Amino acid sequence: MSRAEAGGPLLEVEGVSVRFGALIALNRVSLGVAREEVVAIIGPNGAGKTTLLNAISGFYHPYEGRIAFAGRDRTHLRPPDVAALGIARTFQNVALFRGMSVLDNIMTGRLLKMRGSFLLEALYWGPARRQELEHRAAVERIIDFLEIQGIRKTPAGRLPYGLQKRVELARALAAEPTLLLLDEPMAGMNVEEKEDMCRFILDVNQEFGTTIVLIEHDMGVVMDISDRVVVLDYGRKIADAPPAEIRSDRAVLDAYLGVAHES
Amino acid sequence: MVDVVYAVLVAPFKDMAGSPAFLVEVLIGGVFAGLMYSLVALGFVLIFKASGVFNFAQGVMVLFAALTLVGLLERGVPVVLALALTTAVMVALAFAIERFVLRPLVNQEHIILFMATIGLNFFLEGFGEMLWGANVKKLDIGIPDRSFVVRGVQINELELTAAVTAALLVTLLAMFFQKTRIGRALRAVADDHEAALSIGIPLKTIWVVVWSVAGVVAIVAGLMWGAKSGVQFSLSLIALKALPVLILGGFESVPGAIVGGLIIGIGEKVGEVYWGPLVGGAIENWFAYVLALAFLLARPQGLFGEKIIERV
Amino acid sequence: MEAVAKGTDALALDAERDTFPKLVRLNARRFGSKVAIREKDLGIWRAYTWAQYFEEARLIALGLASLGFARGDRVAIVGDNRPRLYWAVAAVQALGGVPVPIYQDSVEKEMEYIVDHAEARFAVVEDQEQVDKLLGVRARCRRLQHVLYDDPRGMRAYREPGLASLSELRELGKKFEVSHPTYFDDEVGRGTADDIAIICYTSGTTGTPKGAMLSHRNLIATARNAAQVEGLREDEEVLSYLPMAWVGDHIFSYAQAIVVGFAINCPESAETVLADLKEIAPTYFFGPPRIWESVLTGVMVRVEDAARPKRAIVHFFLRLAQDIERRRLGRQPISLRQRLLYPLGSFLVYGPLKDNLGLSRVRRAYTAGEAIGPEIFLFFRGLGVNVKQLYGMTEASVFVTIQRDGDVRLDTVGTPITGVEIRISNEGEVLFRSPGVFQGYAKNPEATRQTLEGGWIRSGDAGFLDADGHLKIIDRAKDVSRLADGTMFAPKFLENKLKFSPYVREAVCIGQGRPCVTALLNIDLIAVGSWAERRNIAYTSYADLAQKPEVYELIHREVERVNRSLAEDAVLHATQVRRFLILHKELDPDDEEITRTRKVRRGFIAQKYAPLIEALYSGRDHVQVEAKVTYEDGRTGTMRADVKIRDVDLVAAQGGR
Amino acid sequence: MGRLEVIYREAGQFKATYASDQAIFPIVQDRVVVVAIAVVAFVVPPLVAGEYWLQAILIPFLIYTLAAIGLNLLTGYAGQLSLGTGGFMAVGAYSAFKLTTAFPQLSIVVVFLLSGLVAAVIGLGFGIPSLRIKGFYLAVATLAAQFFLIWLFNKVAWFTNYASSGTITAPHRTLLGVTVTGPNASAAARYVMALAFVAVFALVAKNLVRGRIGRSWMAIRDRDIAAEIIGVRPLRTKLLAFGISSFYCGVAGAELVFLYLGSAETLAFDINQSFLVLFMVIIGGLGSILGSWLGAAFILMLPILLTNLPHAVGLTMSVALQKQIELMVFGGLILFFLIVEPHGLARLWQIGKEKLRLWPFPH
Repeated sequence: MSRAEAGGPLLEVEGVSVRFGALIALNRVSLGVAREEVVAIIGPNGAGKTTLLNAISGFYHPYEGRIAFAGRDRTHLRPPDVAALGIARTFQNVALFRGMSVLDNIMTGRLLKMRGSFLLEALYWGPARRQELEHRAAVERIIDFLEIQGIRKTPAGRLPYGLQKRVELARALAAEPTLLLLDEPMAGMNVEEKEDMCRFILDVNQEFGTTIVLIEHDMGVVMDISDRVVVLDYGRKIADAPPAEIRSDRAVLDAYLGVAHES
Repeated sequence: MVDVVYAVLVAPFKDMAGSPAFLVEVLIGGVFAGLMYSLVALGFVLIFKASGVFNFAQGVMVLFAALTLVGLLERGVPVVLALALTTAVMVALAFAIERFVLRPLVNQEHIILFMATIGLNFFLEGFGEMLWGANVKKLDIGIPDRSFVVRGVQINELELTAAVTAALLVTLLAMFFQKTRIGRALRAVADDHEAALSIGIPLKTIWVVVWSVAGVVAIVAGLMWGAKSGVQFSLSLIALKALPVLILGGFESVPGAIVGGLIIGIGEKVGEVYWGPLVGGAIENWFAYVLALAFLLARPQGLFGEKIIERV
Repeated sequence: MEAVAKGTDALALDAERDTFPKLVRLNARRFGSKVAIREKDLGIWRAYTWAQYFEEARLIALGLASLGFARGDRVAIVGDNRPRLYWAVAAVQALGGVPVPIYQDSVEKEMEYIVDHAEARFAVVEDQEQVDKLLGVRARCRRLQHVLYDDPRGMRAYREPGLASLSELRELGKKFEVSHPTYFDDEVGRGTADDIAIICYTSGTTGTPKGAMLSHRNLIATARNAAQVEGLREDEEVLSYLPMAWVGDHIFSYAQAIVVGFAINCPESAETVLADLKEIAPTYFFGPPRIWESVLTGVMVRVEDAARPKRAIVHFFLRLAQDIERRRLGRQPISLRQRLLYPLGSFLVYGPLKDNLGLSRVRRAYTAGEAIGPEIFLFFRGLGVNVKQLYGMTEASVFVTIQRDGDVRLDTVGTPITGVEIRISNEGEVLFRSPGVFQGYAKNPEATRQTLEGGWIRSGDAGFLDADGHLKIIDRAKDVSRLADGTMFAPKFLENKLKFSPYVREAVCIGQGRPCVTALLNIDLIAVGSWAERRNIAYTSYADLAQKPEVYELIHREVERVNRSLAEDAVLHATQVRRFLILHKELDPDDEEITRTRKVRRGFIAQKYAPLIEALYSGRDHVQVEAKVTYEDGRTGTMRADVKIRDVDLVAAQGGR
Repeated sequence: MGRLEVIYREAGQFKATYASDQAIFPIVQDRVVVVAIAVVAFVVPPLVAGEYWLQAILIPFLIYTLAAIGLNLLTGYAGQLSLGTGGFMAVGAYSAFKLTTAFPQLSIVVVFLLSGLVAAVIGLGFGIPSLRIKGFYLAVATLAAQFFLIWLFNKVAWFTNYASSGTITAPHRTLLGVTVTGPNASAAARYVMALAFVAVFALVAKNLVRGRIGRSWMAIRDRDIAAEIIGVRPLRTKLLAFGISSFYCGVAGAELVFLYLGSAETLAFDINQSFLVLFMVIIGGLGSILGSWLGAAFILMLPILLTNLPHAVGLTMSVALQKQIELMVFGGLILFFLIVEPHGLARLWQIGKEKLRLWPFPH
């Protein structure tokens, strides 16, 4: 606690390795993320980007190394505990609750902020009812923030892809996270949707002071919105620098940008 | 307290040691029963592997096959012809199921397909009984239900025949999956529908084939069980007996179905004989389940399932 | 209805009720706990009473005063319809200042012109988007000092001097009040009926915007006269969805709301207007023809997706309703069969349809600004929505004529309201004078002189009064012209006929000094797009869809239909459309092809599309065009398109009518 | 007389508070109809309906609706397929029998609620495997509960108070001076009691599913991985579903014996009972409280219709044949239903309602 308050990095990943059987998906990757920073992780497919996010959010447990959040070791927490620390995330292939309305999806994001009192909830009475309404108000502020007023009662599964991504961001924001992990938030979007999403991400960062780690393929986006770019290749970190330097980094050009240009 | 511990943990083993021949008899009985379970479980696995459908109607298919066979035999049709005709009926049934149940429900959630097979279960039960009548029938396929003794161990001829047939069928199926093109396609389809298509066999065909094969397995199972305990409604309940086998062996594993069947068969017989009396008997209805469940808690992917890494 | 005094009596105003701030104060006293304004905010309708309305306006005013606001200061108001912006209008007026609402979708350059021309010292705006524009404007217009905003989102890091939120301003106001307890009432008391209440910049189809100055007297008298004529009540509900910068919204959502004391409702966002309309179900509704048209198009598109029997039922009853309404308006008898079928239609179609559109509670609705297609008009009236035509101008504080209940006609715009006199000039131009006649254009005596002659306003419209005293408008006076052979040619009339087709979004007719009439058309992307989808016609973009042969066929039939109906017209049968083309791009206010209120800029189009127009008269069946396009990233490029041209058969005139 | 306003007229029904926006029936017309139905349901059948209607149709309908709501919470909302409903109902029934015979002075309402609690505890126990196993594996595991529990009640005579017949019989009990259980209880009294229970617990279920708990269930159902990362704890959430679901089934089981059958043996709770309730849930609509009502009505009415229809058209057939035809039609209808509308009657209802609301628009 005190270390974090003293200004240490919010998230520290130290020499983390993740293995699936014989496959080494992450190989001693280290990464520090400061408070209110926007860090982009780039790298070719299979470089271990999503694996890194999964390790941070507790889906995979590293085989070696250490993950610390706000100065404390969090290497072996399970996802719900990670969420309780104030880490939220979105998924590469939108993982919305398809059968629920947009409103309910975002409300679910506030789960950790809600207190349970089974009997009162069963009666929808008193504090339980008040709590529902208060959180509805909080969710409405997020709906307003992300400009999705027109779809709040629509079942999430019926939305076009771009909007689903936005709703997923809304659900992550509903938890009022300190650290937001975004796995390809702009994948499959058109130019206009991408611009909107960029604006939202920057707004989130500025408005709420949320620290953001994102994986993104669109180099234009990465250069525009991130403070720092981390490049992974075959499970190793090969670069970690501000966008301007990344642009001219030879190793990165070889490993990644060259590939990207071909495709 | 001590009595209970003794009764549960010591006495049964003392009994086993006291009469090894009886133990062997029990074990053989367990193996026979297990092979029969395997046979039914195999029907489930085949269908689940190829179409992702948990076919609850497998038990009724056994009953239906047996009813058809008995019905034909009763009308004086020779055994071989009756078997051929029954096979034809089961293949026709496979076609009908593909056309009227599976095809309209393609891409539905698994639970919906599962429900559909329960519907099918009811339909076939009513249909079979309407065609062939509901009363208990004796199925006589010419193998005497008598025992001979080998080194003090009693062996029932009928059970032995059934076990051998089951073993034979299991081997044949394994060969079918390993050696034939369509067999390989069936295995492929379980993993990846696209891949199966690239082999050049339409999904429709695969489904018909697999349901036909399951139908044939059902005939054999019906034949064996029917010969042993008569052809009646309760035949359809043997499906429920096969379910723990599936839990144990995994829904998608042919070897799992076989080994699982043996474990359940033996475990059940041994449990019934040595521990059953402690709780008043008749534990065969649930013992297998508890056995499978306990096993599953330790190893959720089943006997032969691979550990699934959840990709997120 | 209470008898209404004629002529100059209507100009007399009680000194306690002669400005809007005074009226708001009165409303706060008269019905303090009655809802004055609702806003859909964060998912629910938040209501503010007249007492809150007054209190909020008062605090904003005091806050402005603490920033050194002086009488006569101009304040730019920019944003969507938001309660705080309406309150700011009242606050500015309370201090003797003049609000200058500006279209919120204006680009910075347009905004700069108005801020500069109006000499605004303050700006009250909605959000970051507008703040950014205003800060840009301020860099060049040094007179603009303070920019105040409603929604602080995204501006946490803004450290510009003179930038503050309305909440902060409100706090300043509270502080200011402690030291100046009577300041507000004193300032309100100093206001008089002839102070300028607002300057509305008209976008103008040509040239630069002109700022029409309207006094409190203009607006109050006109709002009151119209309300009395129409019998407006305190319990009206209005949806305030049209731009605040447009005088129409100002009169309906501000002036009349205050004068009558009814409630207005601000939609959640531009995208949710239709849903909000349904939720609120206003009793009093206003829409320019394009709104009615787009609602109708929406209805037709959705009905087209219905199953065949349902579609047949809907079409049958809609035809029935339109036929009945046409007969009713034409004072023709209605058959017994129709009388019997109408209640059934009402149950099956009209009632549910109105309910779905949110028009079921409408007691009166207006359309104005341009002529409305008769079919659109009949459609809504047929449903039982009391939509009426209104003739008005910014310079007249809107109301000139209204069609009275029970005296609605298809081809006129009604009779003058109380206090309005109408005269037709020798050239056929409509002139009028009324208590609402404006105080002139700000800093533009030349334009004022051209428009205002001896108290009479030159409307610029060609028209006449019929035997019953109804005003009938033909076209813009300057637009009515002649073909080469001298035939009278009224382009807008033709364009409106073309635009009635759900598939035609915009039309520009050409013919002045030409041998025949031709047309440049825009298809309606939604309607034609869904038409194409139903026919499995794949398309990639507007430009692609527009040039599909099938689409040309579709539009061809629509043009033929227009020609057939023109053939019935005694005067205009010779101006049928001879050739047409579908433009490769949509006419866009950003490209200055149409105004923000979607009026066609003829001169500009004639110039920009000269090669296309020449091709129309050259007999070629297609033409290559190159257009400059600006990409999202600011780069420009050239887009090449091959635009097809179609001939249309003329229909022989039917002498009958 | 105004115009017929029976169809939805929603324009102008705007919401000024979140409470009104989140109401169970946000549309005025719905509220009016539901309240009217509730009032009519309490008043009319006891006065008007004959013994046959109450005993053969309405009472089982209400009891099975309660069970179906219970299973729907688990399967429809939390996504955990269970085939052990009959077993949990048996727990409720036997608990109620034991409790009321041991403490005769205990109010029968309390007895029912306590029986539900006992079933809930047992349900929690059988829910533990749900952490490790999913889908059909879990379904099969719940079968273990079914078989084990029935076996237990059969084997252990203590549960039946050592009755030689092995049956449990509802004793005479009164509520507010009215006899509600036992041989002398009138059908009307039992009907009102069953209705009161199901009405209250349907409301409770609705409250649960529209709030925090329901959202966690649906989150686990729709995307368990995404649910975990927003803080849903899978075991706790699933166990809660098992517990609450079993509570409902337990109360329904107690009612089945006390308010409907009068006396029963374990046969009344066999595997077919589990399937019956599952069918109600699926045909009615997974994830819909309304669907549970519709499903129970449909599944219960079907055999009655199938029995009476041949009579109505003057056909006579043997009981066996009738039984077989019933099975076929039953199975066939389920297949037909799944193919035509796999999301059940509730979805059909919803579509119909949407159609009415949007009429004349198709969407």
